[in-house]
Amino acid sequence: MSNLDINEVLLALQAAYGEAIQLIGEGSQAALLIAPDQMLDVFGVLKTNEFYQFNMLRNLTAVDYLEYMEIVYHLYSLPLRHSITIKVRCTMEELTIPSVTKIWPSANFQEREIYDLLGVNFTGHPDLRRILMPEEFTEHPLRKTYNFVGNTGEKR
Amino acid sequence: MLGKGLLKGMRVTFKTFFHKKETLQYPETKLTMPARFRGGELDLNTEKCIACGLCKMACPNHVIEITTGTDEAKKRYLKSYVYHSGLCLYCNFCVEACPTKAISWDKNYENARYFRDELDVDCLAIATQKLTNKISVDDKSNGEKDNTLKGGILDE
Amino acid sequence: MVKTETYTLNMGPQHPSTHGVLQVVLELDGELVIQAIPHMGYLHRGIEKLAESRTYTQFIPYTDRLDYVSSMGNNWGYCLAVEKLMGITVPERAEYLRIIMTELNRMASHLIFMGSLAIDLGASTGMMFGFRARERILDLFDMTCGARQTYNYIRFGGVSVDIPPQFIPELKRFLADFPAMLTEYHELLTGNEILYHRLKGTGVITAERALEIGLTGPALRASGVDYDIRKVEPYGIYDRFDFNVPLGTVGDCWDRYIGRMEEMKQSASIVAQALEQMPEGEVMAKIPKVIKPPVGDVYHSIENPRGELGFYIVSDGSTKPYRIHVRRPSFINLQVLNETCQGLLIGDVVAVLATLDSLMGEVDC
Amino acid sequence: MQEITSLFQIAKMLRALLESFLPDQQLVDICMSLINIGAIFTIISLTAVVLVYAERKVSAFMQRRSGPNRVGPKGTLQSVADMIKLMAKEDIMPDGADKWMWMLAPMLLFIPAAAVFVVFPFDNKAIFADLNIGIFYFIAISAQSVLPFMMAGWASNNKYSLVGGMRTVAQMLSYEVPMVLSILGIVMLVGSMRMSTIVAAQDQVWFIFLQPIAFVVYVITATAEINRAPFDLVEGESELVAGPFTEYTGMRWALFFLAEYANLLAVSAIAVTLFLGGWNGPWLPGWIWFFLKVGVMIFLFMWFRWTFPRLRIDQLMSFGWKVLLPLALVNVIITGIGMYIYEFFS
Repeated sequence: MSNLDINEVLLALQAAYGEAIQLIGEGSQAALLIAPDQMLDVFGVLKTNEFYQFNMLRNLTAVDYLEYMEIVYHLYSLPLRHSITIKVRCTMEELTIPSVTKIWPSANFQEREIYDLLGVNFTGHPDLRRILMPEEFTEHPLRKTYNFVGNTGEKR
Repeated sequence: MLGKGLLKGMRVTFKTFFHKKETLQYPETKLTMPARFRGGELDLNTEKCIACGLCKMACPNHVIEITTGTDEAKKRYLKSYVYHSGLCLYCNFCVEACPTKAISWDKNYENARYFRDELDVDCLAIATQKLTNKISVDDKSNGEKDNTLKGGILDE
Repeated sequence: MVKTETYTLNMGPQHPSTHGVLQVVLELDGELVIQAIPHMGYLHRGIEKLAESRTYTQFIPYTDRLDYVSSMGNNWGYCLAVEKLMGITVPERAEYLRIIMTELNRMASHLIFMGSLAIDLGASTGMMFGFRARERILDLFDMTCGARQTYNYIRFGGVSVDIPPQFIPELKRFLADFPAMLTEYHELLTGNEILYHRLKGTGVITAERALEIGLTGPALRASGVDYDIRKVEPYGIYDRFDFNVPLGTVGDCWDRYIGRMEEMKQSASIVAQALEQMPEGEVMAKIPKVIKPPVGDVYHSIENPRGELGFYIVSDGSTKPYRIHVRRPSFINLQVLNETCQGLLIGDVVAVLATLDSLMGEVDC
Repeated sequence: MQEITSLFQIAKMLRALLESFLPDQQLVDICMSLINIGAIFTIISLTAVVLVYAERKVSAFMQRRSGPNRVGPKGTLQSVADMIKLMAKEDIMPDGADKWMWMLAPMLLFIPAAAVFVVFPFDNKAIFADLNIGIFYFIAISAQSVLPFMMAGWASNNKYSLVGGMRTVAQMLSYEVPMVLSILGIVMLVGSMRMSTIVAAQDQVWFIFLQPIAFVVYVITATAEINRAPFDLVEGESELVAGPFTEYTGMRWALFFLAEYANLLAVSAIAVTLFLGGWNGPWLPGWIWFFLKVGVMIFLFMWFRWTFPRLRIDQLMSFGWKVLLPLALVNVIITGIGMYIYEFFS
């Protein structure tokens, strides 16, 4: 986040999308929280707008916070050399958010991984299959509710 | 010219042909491991050990299994010290955690065993055995006893 | 009229040249590849899940097992992320030691790349040569931290132990020998016309596509994109060193190969510079005995030999991380395999796989 | 001295010995044939044993290793130990394999590999059958080994094997052509296809000096014919695991191996006969010269193998047809013109 003030981005985006965009965290942990229904539009702007030009999706992951699932996008702009963190939250009841593979094709495997390990459905993903776990596996191991035997710490 | 690179490559291999060989004739000659080498099994010094259990706490993989007891003088002593070398990551955390430097690596790199349970090493038994051996060797006046003791251990 | 049809060939998970347990399902028309779909997960150990039940410090040895031929980088990336979260500053000498070790590890990793590329293309002598030089580097690591592959050397606030006195003369000897070794490899492999024709023009990835698909590291730079985190977002003390980032032009296997060979040279120069500037002093900062980062999340990425290695850590204020995600370059680089291999021959798939240099320990996390 | 040590003299002595206690001349002939056949098979199986050891040593030395050094003095008995191991191995046949074809393939491969030894002039007059079409016989017989490879590839019911088998056919057939054309220059010079005549013609000057292009083409095509690196696409262990041999175990696999080394010996022997003057050489007996030169050729082939990476199949084909074939043709034309000029002036 070298020469990009996240507050400016926030204001500019809020002007267009209103309350769908919020700021969470502060300092180096500041991130934009975007509502799932608006996210593809905002991502489109972030990628194509000449002041942002976020052409690289560095990292894409998800965190299970028990009440909700948070999908984290770390974007980087190679021409302008700045980065931003975007977060999208979805409820555990409806774990479905749009896929960003159309905007950043590099999300392909990462979304598959999240689908595999955390059970988030990405609509519009070209090939949403399990990637690390076997096909016949039914659970999602990285969820906090999943406990594998031997993970308790006392017993090996 | 086409083929020049091929000839150059052939020159390299031909030069190597007469080069000194780097093979080490393993069982006859053995490498000496550097002083900081981490490997082999844990070498427990029962005289130094205060049975604090820090090594067990530091271990990421629950490799060390210890049970302690308290004697009449309210001093903790080791009841058992089992090291499961099959699970060990050789990360050195236990050795670093030890406040009295009671454990160290025996720097043996020949760790292959025929059976899985042979990988569980009873460090306390080995340490006591070493201690008794040392005492009996020190006690030179009684050579006969020394022999019987050794024989007894061998029978086990 | 003869009716032809395509057939599938299962390359791996037990195959000599998939570098571990990668399975590539090839759809072939004769020898022509129509599709090459990678299937991974055979080495999936759930390291991200394991992290949630280990303390912050205890997770360092597990990062060794991600990209096991450049473990120093993994250690460093993880430690940097936690240090960023906690605001720990590292002593000068430790910074230099970290750079020396990581750059040496980069050389070792690229030597493995060279060797495995050579044997994948059928020149087994090249592999032996690559491993020979790597052995010298591993001896240095062995002397310093007592391990040859899984170092667990870089810790929060510094490095675990200072270098032994015989390290610097040994390293200087290695740096003096290295150019001659590199020349030998260039004579044996780079100058070889067969190797040149095998690699030149095969597996072309354009710069735009490479960026889109998320390639990082030498594979991206071979396409001509100047993205080296050591330069664009210098971490540690990389801004103090003078080095070039070799860029390719076409993005074919040859560029990926030559780029890495050149990178080794640059790494050697960084090590030499660091050796000159390195001050005396502490190697470990004063850090709390129990690592308890504040609540929050952090993402930090470094330039590993295979690309951008990022650690995303979520802390809930306890001694154990709430969630750790590793952005593994090998994993993301593998996305490009299918489209790159289309229209190539079976022999080229091996070359593309080798030059992408994906390591299964990292892919499957 | 030379009289006693030459193979021809030994054979003569043996024949005299047999004649002394065998009544019929025909019986003696049969016995002699059997002895000769036995000798050839001994040579083949011995070379396989020696060459496996040599290959491993050469490869080791080129990689700064010391190679096999445990079994026997300096590891010389290593290949014997390997042989015993291979014989003791279980014979596994893949499910769905074409049983008869699968079993026949290694044996059929061995037949041409052994049959070509009939026409090799090991020494002056020491040739099993000095055919007037000797070199033609060699080419015709050695070309037969395409078929067993294809059989093995097809019958194994394995896609790696199949691709390997297909590659063999393509590779061996297309490299046969420049190989024949490179030999043609020699045949033009000598005016005979009889092996002994060709060797005798090199009494003064070896043909490698008269036909350098042909020698280069021959060596390259011969490497391809015997499927050795840099032309080992058939096995191509990093691509095709082991090509047609993937599913073979134990002795069947050993037969493939044996045939490979017999072929290596065969092409080296032909190279020596055609280009390096065969048994010709001063001081030493002819057969020692012959085997010395063969050894040099074999070392050359091994040197290639442990230095070069493998070609790709399309490069292999285009190299064969677009480079080697024109080169061999040019050589034939140059030889023709040269001979014409030579005759014109003399």
